[in-house]
Amino acid sequence: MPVMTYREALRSAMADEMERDDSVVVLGEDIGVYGGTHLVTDTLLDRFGPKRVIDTPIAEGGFTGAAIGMAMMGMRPIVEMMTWNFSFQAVDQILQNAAKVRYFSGGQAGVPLVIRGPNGGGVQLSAQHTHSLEGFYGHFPGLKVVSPVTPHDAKGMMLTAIRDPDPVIFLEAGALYGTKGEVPEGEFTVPFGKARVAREGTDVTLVGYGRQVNMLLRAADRLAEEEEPIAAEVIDLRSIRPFDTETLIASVRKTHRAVVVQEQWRWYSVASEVAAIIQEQAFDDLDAPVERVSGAEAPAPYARNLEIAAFPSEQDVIDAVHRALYR
Amino acid sequence: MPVMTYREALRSAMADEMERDDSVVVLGEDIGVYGGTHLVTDTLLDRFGPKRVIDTPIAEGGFTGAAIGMAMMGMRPIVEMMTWNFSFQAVDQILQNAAKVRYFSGGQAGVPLVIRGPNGGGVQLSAQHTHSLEGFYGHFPGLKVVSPVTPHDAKGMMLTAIRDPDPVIFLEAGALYGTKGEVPEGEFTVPFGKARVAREGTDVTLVGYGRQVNMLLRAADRLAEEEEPIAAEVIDLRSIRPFDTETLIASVRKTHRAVVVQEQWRWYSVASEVAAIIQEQAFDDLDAPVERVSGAEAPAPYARNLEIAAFPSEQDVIDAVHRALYR
Amino acid sequence: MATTKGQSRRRKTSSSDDGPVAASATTRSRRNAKSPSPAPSRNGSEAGALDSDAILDLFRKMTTIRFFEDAAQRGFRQGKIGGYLHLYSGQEAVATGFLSYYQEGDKIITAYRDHAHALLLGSHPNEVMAELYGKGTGLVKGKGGSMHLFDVENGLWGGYGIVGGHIPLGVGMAYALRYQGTDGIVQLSLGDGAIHNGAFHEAANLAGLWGREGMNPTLFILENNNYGMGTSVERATAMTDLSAKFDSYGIEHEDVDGMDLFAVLDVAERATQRVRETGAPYAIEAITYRIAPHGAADFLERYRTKEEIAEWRQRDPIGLAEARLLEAGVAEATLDEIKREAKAVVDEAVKFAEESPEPEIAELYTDVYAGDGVTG
Amino acid sequence: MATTKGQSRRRKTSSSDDGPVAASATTRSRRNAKSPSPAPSRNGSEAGALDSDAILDLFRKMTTIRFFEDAAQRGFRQGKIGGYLHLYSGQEAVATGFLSYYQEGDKIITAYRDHAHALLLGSHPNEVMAELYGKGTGLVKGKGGSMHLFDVENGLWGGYGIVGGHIPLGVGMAYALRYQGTDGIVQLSLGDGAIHNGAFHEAANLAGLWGREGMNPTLFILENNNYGMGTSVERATAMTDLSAKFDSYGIEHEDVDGMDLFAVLDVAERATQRVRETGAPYAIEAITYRIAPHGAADFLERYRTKEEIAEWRQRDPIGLAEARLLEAGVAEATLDEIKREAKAVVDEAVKFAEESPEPEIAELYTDVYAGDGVTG
Ligand SMILES: Cc1ncc(C[n+]2csc(CCOP(=O)(O)OP(=O)(O)O)c2C)c(N)n1
Ligand SMILES: Cc1ncc(C[n+]2csc(CCOP(=O)(O)OP(=O)(O)O)c2C)c(N)n1
Ligand SMILES: [Mg+2]
Ligand SMILES: [Mg+2]
Repeated sequence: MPVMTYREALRSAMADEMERDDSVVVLGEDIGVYGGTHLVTDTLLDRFGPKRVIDTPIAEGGFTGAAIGMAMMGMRPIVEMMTWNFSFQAVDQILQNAAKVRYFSGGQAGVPLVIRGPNGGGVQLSAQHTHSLEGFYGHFPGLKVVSPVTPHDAKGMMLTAIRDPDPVIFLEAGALYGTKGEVPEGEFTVPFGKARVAREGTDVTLVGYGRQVNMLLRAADRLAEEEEPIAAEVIDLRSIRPFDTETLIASVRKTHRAVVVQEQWRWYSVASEVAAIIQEQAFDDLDAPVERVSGAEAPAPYARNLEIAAFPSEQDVIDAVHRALYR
Repeated sequence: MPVMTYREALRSAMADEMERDDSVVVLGEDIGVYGGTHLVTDTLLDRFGPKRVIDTPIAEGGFTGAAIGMAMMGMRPIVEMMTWNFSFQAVDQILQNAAKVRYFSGGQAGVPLVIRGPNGGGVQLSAQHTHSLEGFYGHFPGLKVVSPVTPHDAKGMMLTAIRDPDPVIFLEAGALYGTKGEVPEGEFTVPFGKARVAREGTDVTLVGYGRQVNMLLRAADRLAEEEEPIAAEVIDLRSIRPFDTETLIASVRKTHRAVVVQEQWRWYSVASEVAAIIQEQAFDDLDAPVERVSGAEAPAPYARNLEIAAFPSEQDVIDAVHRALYR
Repeated sequence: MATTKGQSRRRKTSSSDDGPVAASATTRSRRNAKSPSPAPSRNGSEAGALDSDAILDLFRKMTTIRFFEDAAQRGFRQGKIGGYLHLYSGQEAVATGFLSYYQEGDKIITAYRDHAHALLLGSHPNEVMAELYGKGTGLVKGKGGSMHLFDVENGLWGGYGIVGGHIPLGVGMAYALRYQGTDGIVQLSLGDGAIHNGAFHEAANLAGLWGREGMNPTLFILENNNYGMGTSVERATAMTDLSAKFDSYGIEHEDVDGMDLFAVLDVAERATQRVRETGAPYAIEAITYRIAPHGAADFLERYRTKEEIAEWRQRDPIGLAEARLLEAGVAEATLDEIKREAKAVVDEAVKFAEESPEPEIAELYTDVYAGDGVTG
Repeated sequence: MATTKGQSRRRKTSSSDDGPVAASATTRSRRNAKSPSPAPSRNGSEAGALDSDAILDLFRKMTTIRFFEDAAQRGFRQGKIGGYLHLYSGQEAVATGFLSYYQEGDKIITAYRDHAHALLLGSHPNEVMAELYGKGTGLVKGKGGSMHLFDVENGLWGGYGIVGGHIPLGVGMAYALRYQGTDGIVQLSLGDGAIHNGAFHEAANLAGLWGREGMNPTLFILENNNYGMGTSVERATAMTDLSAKFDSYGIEHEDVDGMDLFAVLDVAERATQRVRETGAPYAIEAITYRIAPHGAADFLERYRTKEEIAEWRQRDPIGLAEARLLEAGVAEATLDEIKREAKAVVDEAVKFAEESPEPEIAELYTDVYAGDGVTG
């Protein structure tokens, strides 16, 4: 299988769909002439021209709203948020219009829109430029919210997203644009609402998504090498809404223990929901409380040492696993 | 004790503080000449003049941001969101500035700001005008988020909010402005981070906040009258951030069962967190999974019958209690 | 095709009166330099190209809208209509004039004061009223209510409740129309209150930018009724010449007396044609007045005087049109007959709404996503 | 005291050159009608009221800023500075000129391109550099980094990373200054990219409105360096006369050649005084150019040509000032000495930053709330 970067995987999905379907356009800040600040949209302007690759002013609310209008007319716009931090300026458009137009129009209008861009921290961008918004957007019916971590899933889920008749919040692992992985040749899609068992195990279920999954896999390696080896199963949620309760519960039924890990803050978050679901649906199977490992309860700091301390580490995960196993 | 409405309680807290402290001002749409669309700020313009009771254009982001700037200068602005639904236009200001300035200024600046207004549904305002945003804002460190339900707490928490050195998201029970209750004479405050046991009981803990609390009390009455009476304890969280884990866990340790009820959607919500906390901290005390009762997973509908179906009912709560008691 | 400053600053004022007359200083709101005189105009405009049947039809429409709104207000008072209810009474000439130049393929988008738009585009009054009553037979199945009327087959793309929020949508829709190679245009209505919202600024700038390449046939219809809820224009901005705000985006504009159907018709004909031909946006500020309260529940009207309302009532667009028609020789009986018929249509709509069933509870969960689409 | 249309449209252009010269058509960006000629000016301006010591001091400041930015760029390349890093190189004359008229009690607020502001207001270069290095000795304890410099004792109120987001704050701060009865003003800097953001529109409208009552001493300093990241002014709006956008809010304005320190000083003196006296906002568009990439990591500069940068380098504000000083008879040795001293200051700052300790891990949780203030 060909190997490509996460960035290339996203780009090839967009380019393929633009080739196939005239109604697909891309818009955002500096995605054309500049090539995209993360180069995800690089070359698209040359290939598809300025009517389909639209550089916008710095007006996230305005151009996201315009994209919603385009989508209502049957186009399939892809909006790039230069980073998801800027989406706060478009929240009104995303939550009040994109998520609800189908509903309050009684089904007369739909919004086949993808909003994509880098999400999460790890490169010292500090408080205003570091957010993990899975739970924030995942709360709202009418939206779909996904967060692929492998190049394979980045491409397959992007294709799914573009073809989806509803608005999709596509949260890319910003720190991973350069990571490589195998991506099948030709067209393939990865459905929403299906988690991925990234590693099988029997002793504990580690649940995560986005760049945390790589860290969980490393933690699982270390757990396997402990004196009394612990076989951790790693679940990559991939899809925050719709959510794959089945895969999650099946795993916990097997392992009887779970640790949920996320970069985002703990209160009212993805980990809250995962813990709530597990205790709801696997109450009698649980041998220990679901452990949560989250980002520090503070805005993201700039200094490298503080930033490292602010995010879950392998050691944090391992400690949580030990707690879950009463070790 | 004097009796006043929820609306009057809020107004008297604001007026008292404005009397006491020159730095307190109120701003928002139609709060002055018009008297406030919910009349909460009625009479304040006459009493304090247009420099302190500031009618604004329809620009939630702009005037919330301006209020943040005022607060940084040492004023104590109270922003009225005509309804919290409009706060989506101010989300960037609230989350990127109000919640974080203290942090990214290294403590050099602070934002003693209150943002208040009606939250929640129940009067057929349909999709764009019906939201319960406790979890949405509660997720963010740097903010405090409260949701009083009695006139007593409305006044006492408003005083606390105005005096707080940090930004407070003050979510009023919009449907309850006209309800009456006893409010002590003179100055008193209700601290943040303290839940209220609204009714004592031994068989199950009902957890809620805002207007749901009244419904939980009615449900508790009915449960007490069942053939095999169920003694429900009702906890009014009052404060979403900071959160009173202690009172919650103490109750569950006693009752061994909990039902969390909220108007907001289930996914990534307050009820998720409450369930997660309970299973974390009272795992061995729990005799049944924490039950959650939430709003229907759809934007709010207009039609009366649909809206009623969309929100938790007494019967929904009673059913959940029966499940929690395996009846 | 960049618009230069000089070009974009041109402004004309259309009026079939002598033009906006500076207001007297007796009431507060009339400080707005743009308020046309509340006195009825004498020298009626030319009815233009429209024949008298067409004009009578427009009179019928305006009358129907007014009766419809009156009935809605009654329904609200009776507790049969819930939520927010915003009436168009007093502003009828604006939508009636502009939508007279609606062509198939055009898209109409407005805020929450949207009943007239639906009725004018051909939505059945029964279904519009049923929507207000929250019935399953409503235009959007009772799911949206008064603020969210959609009838996409007839060109109505909503009905939005968040001030400013729909403006970017309209601009995007206009882009799509040209992208898809049609000659449709978007008529985008907004209020004097909405213009101060950031969404307006960002969207208008995009419209100007895209319009430079012929990719934005948006007709902005700024309905200046002098109030955003209880806040008058002069209390909302230091620069009260609202249409001139379009200068910032390279969008040309003009003003019209929005109480005068014939003036609106005149400007609407030219403006729609211009936008259709150029693919560039254009803006009209229609000076108008809402004689109803902001919303049906807003009975306290401290922000304006009874006298002010009374004065404006003398320039009621329906009254003005009626006077012109009578002057032009139309028989009073003809107009009375039209009113009777309009009344009957509205009575029938109320009856239909009252007798219609509530939506099925299952509808709560449909239309959240495409298909049956329940997720999560 | 409402500003009328006519009044608010007046505009003047300050320049010590012959005035902005229409650009030739060889490079793209110069289509912006406002770009001053990239050719060095001949006829130097009067140095005004400032004596030569004061001018040499400003030269020292600009030079220090430039060396500081160069050092920061090196630190970034070496991986010692992380995150986003936006340099002010090329724009020095703007902040230097305006902040020359800073008075105690004034409040300064800007976006992320904020190093010069801190240095000019008197923050210690050591602490500024240490902040960039993420050290505990940094201006904000290493918690904010380059984009979030605060030094409130010296009047600097940030340092913000979200385009447009700080503008409402500045307007609110100005309200507070008058509410509290001071005669302070706010200097609020923003970029040509930020002006299209809704936050600008809403805040500027509030400033105009509150300024009508003397409650908004905001001096808007629009730094037009012709690019918002890689998007030129003409690709961001159809109406490229940016300062004229303030007309919409009843805010008067003028333009200045932002490469020419003396022109900036001249306008800054008048403008700060005017705002201080009237309590009403005023806006200056400074035409300038950033010779550095947008951010230190943005090495791909496809959006502009090398030639364009080279041409603008000829109008480098420091070079221009140097030429004027030499013409005025200052000895080259004097200037060389100043440069050496500036260099030493920056070297010392780098050394300080490198040798400073990281912040204590406990700092992660402080300053979230007042006091120790950990909640939840
Ligand atoms: C963002 C937002 N803020 C506040 C409101 C409440 N609100 C509804 S209508 C209105 C006034 C709008 O005035 P205008 O745009 O002039 O329209 P009009 O009602 O006069 O037709 C306000 C403040 C809202 N719906 N959305
Ligand atoms: C709301 C928002 N969108 C996008 C960005 C990313 N971004 C940072 S700086 C910038 C360009 C700003 O240009 P301008 O206002 O002209 O300031 P300059 O960088 O030229 O000083 C952009 C797009 C951001 N920080 N905030
Ligand atoms: Mg209005
Ligand atoms: Mg710029």
